[in-house]
Amino acid sequence: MDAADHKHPNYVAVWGGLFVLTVIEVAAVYMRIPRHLLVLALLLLAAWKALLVALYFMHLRFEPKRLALVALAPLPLGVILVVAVLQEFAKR
Amino acid sequence: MTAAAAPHDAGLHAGHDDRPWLRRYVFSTDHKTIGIQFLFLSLTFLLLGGLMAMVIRWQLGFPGTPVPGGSVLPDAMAPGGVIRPSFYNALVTMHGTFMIFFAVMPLLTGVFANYLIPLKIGAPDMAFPRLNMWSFWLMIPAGTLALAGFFVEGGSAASGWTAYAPLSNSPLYTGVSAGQILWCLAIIIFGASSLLGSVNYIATVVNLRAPGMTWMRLPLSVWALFITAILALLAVPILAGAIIMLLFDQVLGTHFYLPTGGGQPLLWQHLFWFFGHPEVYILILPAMGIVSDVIANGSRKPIFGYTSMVFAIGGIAGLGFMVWGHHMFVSGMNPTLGTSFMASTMLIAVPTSIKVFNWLGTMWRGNIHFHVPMLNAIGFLSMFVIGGLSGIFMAATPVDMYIHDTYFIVAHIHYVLFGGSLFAAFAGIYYWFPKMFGREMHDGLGRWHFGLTFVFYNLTFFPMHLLGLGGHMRRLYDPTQYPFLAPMQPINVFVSVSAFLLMAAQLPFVVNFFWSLFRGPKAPLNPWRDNSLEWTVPSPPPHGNFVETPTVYRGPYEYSVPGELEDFLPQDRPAPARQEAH
Amino acid sequence: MAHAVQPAAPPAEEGIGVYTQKLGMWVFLASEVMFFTALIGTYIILRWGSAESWPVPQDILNIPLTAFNTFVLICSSVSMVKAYAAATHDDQKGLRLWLVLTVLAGATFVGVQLLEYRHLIHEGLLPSGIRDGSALAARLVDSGKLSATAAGLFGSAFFTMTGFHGFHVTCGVICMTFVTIKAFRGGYSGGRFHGVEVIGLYWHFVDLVWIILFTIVYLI
Amino acid sequence: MHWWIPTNASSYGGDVDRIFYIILYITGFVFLVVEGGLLVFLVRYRRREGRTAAYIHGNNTAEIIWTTIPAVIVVMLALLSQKVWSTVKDPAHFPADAIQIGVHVKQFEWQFTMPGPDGTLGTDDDIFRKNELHLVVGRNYAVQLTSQDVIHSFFIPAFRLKQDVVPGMTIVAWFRPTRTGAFDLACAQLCGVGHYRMQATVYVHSAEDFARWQAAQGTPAAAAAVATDTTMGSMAMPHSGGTR
Repeated sequence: MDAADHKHPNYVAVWGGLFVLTVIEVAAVYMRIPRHLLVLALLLLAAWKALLVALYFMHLRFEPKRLALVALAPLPLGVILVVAVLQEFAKR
Repeated sequence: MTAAAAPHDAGLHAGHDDRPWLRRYVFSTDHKTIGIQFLFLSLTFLLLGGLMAMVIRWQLGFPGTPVPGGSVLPDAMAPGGVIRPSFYNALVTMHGTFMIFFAVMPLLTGVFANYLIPLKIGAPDMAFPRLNMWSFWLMIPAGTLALAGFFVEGGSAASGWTAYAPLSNSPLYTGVSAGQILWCLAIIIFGASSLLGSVNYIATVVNLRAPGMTWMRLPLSVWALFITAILALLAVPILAGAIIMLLFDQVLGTHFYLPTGGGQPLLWQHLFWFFGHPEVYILILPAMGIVSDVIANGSRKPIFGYTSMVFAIGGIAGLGFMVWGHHMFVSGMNPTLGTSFMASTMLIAVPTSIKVFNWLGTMWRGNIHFHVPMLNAIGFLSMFVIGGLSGIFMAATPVDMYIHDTYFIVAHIHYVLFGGSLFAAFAGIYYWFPKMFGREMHDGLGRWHFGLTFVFYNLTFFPMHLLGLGGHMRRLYDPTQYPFLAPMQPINVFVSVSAFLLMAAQLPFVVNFFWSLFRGPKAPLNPWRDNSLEWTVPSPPPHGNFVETPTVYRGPYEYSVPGELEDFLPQDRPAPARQEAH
Repeated sequence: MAHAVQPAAPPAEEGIGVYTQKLGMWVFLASEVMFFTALIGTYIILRWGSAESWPVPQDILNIPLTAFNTFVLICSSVSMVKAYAAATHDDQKGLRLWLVLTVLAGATFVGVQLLEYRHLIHEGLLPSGIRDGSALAARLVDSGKLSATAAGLFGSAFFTMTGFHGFHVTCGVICMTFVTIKAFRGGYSGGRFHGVEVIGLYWHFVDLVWIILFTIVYLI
Repeated sequence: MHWWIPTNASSYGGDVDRIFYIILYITGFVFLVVEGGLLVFLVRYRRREGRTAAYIHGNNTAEIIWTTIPAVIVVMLALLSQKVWSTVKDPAHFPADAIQIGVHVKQFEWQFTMPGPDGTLGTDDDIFRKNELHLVVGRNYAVQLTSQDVIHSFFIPAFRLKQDVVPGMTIVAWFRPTRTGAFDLACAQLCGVGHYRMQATVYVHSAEDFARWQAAQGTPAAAAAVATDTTMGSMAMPHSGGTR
């Protein structure tokens, strides 16, 4: 847990990545892309950005795997909730 | 690593205690003091909730007649002592709210998680003692706000503890406005308290275990409390989110659950039960953990199948997030979804039966000491079996179609929450009272309390199954209104009288508790000859718990080890001359 | 411990391998994920479950302004992580500079969001729906583009989700101000960087939530 | 005085009861085994001087057995339930020849719109009744449940049917009465102050009786007048008990 342990990736590069992805996202909205393709692309881009933040800014990449488990544990539950309830309302 | 990663109070160790009075007894950050504060708080709310139940039972047994002593109630609640329907609905709502959020949950997690986790894993205190203090002190405004509902215009929340929208959305439907808002605020603050507690319990168990206290050497009570904390951590925020939206529907005019504005009433039920079912396990898992400890101790035998007990707790918790729809079989939900929820619900019977059979296996060929905690643990086991089996009726969708929202459900939840959680809580209180207060409780009074409670408890709640099978709806102000229910009124009278006696049967406990608190004989270090670490420190343990961080050599259930002089082998005793048999 | 030669006591388990405050923050964030699941999930469910046609966000919201705000928040994340890097290198000057920038960026985000709210409310979008006779009502409802019901739901969900995110940013700015004050007093000198790292985790999480919210509420 | 499930009066009620009894026998057996075993252990292994408890940590075979048996039983129960469940609730299995009935509920009142002699709902000869539903024995009925305010629940104990009525949704439930007589219909979901008196009566007539009743109804206006008359009967009128 000493200073030697701290890995500092190139934060400015990550920032550049986030910036570019955001620009692509906003630009995509104003382009004529089929709706379902647009939604899929936007979700993927958002997931990519979120992953960049989690892995580099929040250092998940450099933490023990078990800590990543703490972070990931709630996600399947959220998916279960939303998918099940969507099924309910989509039927009507 | 324990000492290195110690909580904020660096250098905290037993023996030196120069905290001023206020920091010591009121705004204390000591997990033991906080645990005891939670004990008094939850027992107070337990009493309040119980009194409400008495009034409810009076109305059901003797509808339309004045409650004895009810003339003190204001006219808005009970003119001339006769309960108004609106007050009845408020009582039903607040009985559930108090019992679940302010009595049983703090009793099991607040008291036992706080008091036991650090002591049992060999830590000086919680990971975040100051947050822990806040966790307790947030409960005071939460409870006060909930209680305040009774004294505002329109009375307290009256849409059930489940607060089904849109009934709970608008004063148009219930006549309650401020009361419902206060209820929402109270539960949101309660959620914050629960969150602080959960973060603490999880971080403490993960990072503050003493050397040698491996995961598979944790007492099952700690395992259960740990997994409960995870459940609360992930489930309570969903409730907070749902209630915030409910609150906004009332005060900001949003339309989340209001069909007139395009909202979805069933959305509330999904969110509520997505929290609500894990909540049920939050209320029962710690009880299972406590009972596991007590049964192994009382039987003087290692717990049967420790590993599968741990996995069963985990399995119940995991399944708990996938079964919420079984509360909504008749809600108008998609029938296909209902089928999947029935399947997942049925599966819960598997880990549950593992636990029950393993407890029986623990007693098998034991040397059973019927001390008072053990009696209560046996009470838990026998009653939980009934509660568990009656659950299968509800899991079967066609049968649920008939018994849903009837007294069968009421019987089931009370078999699980009273027969289960409360008997376990009593077992825990009797078991750890000597450690908490340094004095022993009176044995005879304890036996009377258990015996009377066990008898009247069954006389109160078992007939409710019959009422439910007769079709008796729950939350019904006056059952004699219905031609098909009126013939069953004698059962209602019987249940009510039993309930009053059940309440009276708690008197020995109250007397015992307070008498022992001040006059009980001095408790020895380890009255139950238990292996766990809390019994190696003085009763009550000093601030900082352990003078020297203990080292753990074995699991907590090494009773009757062949070749040992005594029938127990504490976790921190260096290994005996011979190798551990495994 | 004369008996330590016995094999019965293995070395202490290392816990999870991170210090307790960091673990605590991660556990807390797991809970926050569930909280935002409730809100974002509700939005998704109401939108897909809604019988009426849902408003196109661009018709109501100011996308370029919010894109700028997103940029500000991303910048604040970088400055935060820079502050943390400075703290681990015991670079006090850098730490203070980056923390101040982070607080400013956070405050800017909240400020812009408040301006956006003021504008939207002025236009006629309220948590309870679209105000009758407002500019927005004239543009959308009266011209038959949108039913008032769907617009009402949109207002409910929009203000609740972004409002709770804004509340989290505000809490972050307040905490960060305290951290900054402590940094100026030398509270993080000599390799004491835990406080900065832990608040940083919260800050990045709030940024992460915004990335999701921005996509779901403003873009899709 | 009945202390048990009321006698069944619907086509699928018998199936529901059958599953109930199967579960009752299984759980009753398990109950006896577990509680009996517990009692035997408590007596047999009670503390005695000189006895030492066995030093056993578990038994994998035993645990596998008592994991598998409940698993098999519950899977069986789930399969058994599934069939009845889809018969009752799955719209794909609703009988095609069902007579449609409109059920609109609002706080503390059931409003039934029954088709008149032409047999179709939504025509001029519809018969409207409050808190009173008239059916012919042996016919299939589909009730279209709608609510004006909050969630109520359509519960006919004798039919073993319960279905919540949710505002903003039209939920259809079906049943076929198999016995004539008057049956209680109750609201099973807390719906406000008057929840306890939100009751109605279901009259199941023989075909001849029903024809006679229907003929007596005449115009909807006349029906309203008759409704007041019939509801005065002791079956459907709420007692004036409770608070005064």
